[in-house]
Amino acid sequence: MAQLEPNRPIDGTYVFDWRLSRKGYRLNKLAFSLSRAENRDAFKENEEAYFDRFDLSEEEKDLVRKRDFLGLIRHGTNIYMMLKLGAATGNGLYQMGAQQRGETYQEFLATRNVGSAT
Amino acid sequence: MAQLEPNRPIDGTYVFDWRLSRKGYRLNKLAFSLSRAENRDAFKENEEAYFDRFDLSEEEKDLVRKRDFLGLIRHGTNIYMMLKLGAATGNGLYQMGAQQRGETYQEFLATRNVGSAT
Amino acid sequence: MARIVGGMGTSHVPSVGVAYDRGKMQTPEWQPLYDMFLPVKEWLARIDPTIAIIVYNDHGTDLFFDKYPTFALGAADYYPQGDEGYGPRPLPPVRGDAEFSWHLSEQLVWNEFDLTVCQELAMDHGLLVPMNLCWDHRPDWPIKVVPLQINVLQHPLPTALRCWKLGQALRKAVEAYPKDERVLVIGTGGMSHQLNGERFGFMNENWDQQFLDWIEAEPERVAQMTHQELMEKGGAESVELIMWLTMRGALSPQVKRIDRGYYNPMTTGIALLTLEDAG
Amino acid sequence: MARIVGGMGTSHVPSVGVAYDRGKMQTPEWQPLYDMFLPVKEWLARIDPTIAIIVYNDHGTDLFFDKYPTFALGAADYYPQGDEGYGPRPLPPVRGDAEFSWHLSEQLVWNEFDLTVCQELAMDHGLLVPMNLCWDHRPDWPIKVVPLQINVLQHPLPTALRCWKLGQALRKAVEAYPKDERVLVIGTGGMSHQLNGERFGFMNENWDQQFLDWIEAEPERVAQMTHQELMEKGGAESVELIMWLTMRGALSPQVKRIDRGYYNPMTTGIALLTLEDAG
Ligand SMILES: [Fe+3]
Ligand SMILES: [Fe+3]
Repeated sequence: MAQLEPNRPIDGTYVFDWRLSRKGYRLNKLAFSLSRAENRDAFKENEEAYFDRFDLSEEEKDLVRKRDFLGLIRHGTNIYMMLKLGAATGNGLYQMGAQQRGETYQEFLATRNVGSAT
Repeated sequence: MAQLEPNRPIDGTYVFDWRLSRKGYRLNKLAFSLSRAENRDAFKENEEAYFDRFDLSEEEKDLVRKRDFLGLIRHGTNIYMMLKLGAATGNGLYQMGAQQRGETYQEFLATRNVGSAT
Repeated sequence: MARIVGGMGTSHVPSVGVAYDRGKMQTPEWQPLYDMFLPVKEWLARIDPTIAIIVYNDHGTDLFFDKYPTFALGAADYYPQGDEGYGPRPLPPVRGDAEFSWHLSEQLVWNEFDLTVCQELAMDHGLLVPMNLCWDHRPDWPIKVVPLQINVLQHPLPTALRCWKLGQALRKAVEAYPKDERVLVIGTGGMSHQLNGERFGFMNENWDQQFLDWIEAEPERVAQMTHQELMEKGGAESVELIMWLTMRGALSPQVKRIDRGYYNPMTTGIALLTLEDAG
Repeated sequence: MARIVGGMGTSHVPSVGVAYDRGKMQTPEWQPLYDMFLPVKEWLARIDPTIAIIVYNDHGTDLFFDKYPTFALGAADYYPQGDEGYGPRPLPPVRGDAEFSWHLSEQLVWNEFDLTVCQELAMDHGLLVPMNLCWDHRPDWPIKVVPLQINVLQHPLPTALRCWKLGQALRKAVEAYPKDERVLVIGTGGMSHQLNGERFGFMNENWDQQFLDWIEAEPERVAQMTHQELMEKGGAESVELIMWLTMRGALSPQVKRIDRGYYNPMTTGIALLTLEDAG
């Protein structure tokens, strides 16, 4: 039985299906590579050189350069892969979340039940 | 339904089940690594140094040193992984097969329908 | 003969691991969660499981989309910790039981579950955070673990119904093991949460509570839900809840509820449910 | 709408790849095989498939026992060639159809087949030798391929019955695809052979011929066999024959046989069977 209904999109939601997985494959590969300390070091040292290992398009590079997390999600970056990109660029989950919501970090925390449980 | 009957062993046959796969894990890892040209080069250049990458026991190293293909199979080397070890040591499938049968290569070929189809 | 002695459902929130490592489980923010697990530890001491089958998911730690399995079963004597991007946490490797795992793999594969069998598998918070909440890892984990990884990242995911059936098959597989093992099954993940898009931070406590009712008493209702329905009700990442169905499917139809708790401080409902098997 | 136009069963012997690359297919040793495939090429020109689903197995080329899948489906637009230990053969990458593959993965996973979905997968002789026998790769392969890899290396293997059911589900999945594709399903592997132990070189032509009868007309008989029975009759490595069942399961119950051939020069029965679907 079909589990997804493409004709019933969920607002503000990017279901990581095969279309997104294909589209984001190279970005996800880069992000996944950052689970190794030596790769994080290389990325931090020279981001542009690091891009070259993954055959990114100019558009993809720009999304990383700008830390455009919503743009990255829309381009097929998987959220769990993106967490590693966040870790390597000093952006935690909640910072990336606030940006996706179009809020500041403090605005976002104010929407939580216990905003100090970070 | 159970697919294997350990109480009905097949003569001269080593079914690659989980017991053998566990036992031969390191040997298989070594053999699998030889599907890369640079690893084959390293192996050929210094076999003993290459062993160190795979944490082999002395018994396991000896099986490789002696090109003891039947011993390798009994120790859990998967036949398809062993083919790469054969390739790196100048032993084709039929040479390894003859040795497992306890025959010379020529003796083995003589048992075939078209011994020249090698 | 091995048998299942109990089941547990619990969320696996990464920030809990951080709080645990920093000794902050009794700060005001985390005390409610700490308290929630106090009776669990007493219960575990009483039912005294020897092996935990932990149904969890990898979060881009060991598995990548080059080859993404639907169901991956660990079959090793220990499982190292993966690096989730911040370096390893101060935890020992998880202890496994390769022989028991391989027994399960034979039973499940021959019973038409198409596993990926893993002799190497690195663990992340999906498995380690529930372990932190249940057991002390010093000097070593006091229990052996079988990791059972379910794809909840890249659609197509296994259906809720398939996860339920996997649990039922798992029960039979456990009961076919000749050694005396007391098996706890843990299903992790959820509850409502969404981490991607403008809907980031979505939670739905009403649905979470409903799910906790259903998974205990009417699990087939959850097993009939589609991923679309789950995501609409609970957020895109709440599809993780399908992993609870594998736990529940492995238990007896009737169960005795021991504890139930819920706390939703930030972006996820952190729930706990412990169930005793009717045998 | 996509539909299945035919099926083929064929062995995948590595030495055939060597003979092919060296231009030795018409030496006395290989002429019988060459001749066996002449009518196949005519048949293929007639039924004109646009996509081939090739049910094959990896031989330690891309997959290792760290994480071994039961069923792995390729979902890429091309598949590079792996290195089997002798360096790459002079062949272009295999062309895929990622969209069609992903369609199949959705249908199969949601229909309770627990695939490992592969966006990167390297091909070996298990898939390439059957392609060599069917098509010329110069300047490029004239057909798109969906590789469907089945574990026949590390027990527990999927049962023959499970492979048969996979074929049936595959047929439904193909028929649910909205684009007009003419699909050929190829099952590779076998026939009788054994490559390990003192029994190396074992063959059983009587059984091979029986299998060819059954797979065409009474496939359920083969689907009921255990791996133990298959190995006793045909040698340890002949369990590869379970892959023919996936091909046969994808065809109509009644089929029209086009060609059948058999040649066993060295250590394996090299068989060919082509079947036309009744639609
Ligand atoms: Fe999770
Ligand atoms: Fe083969």
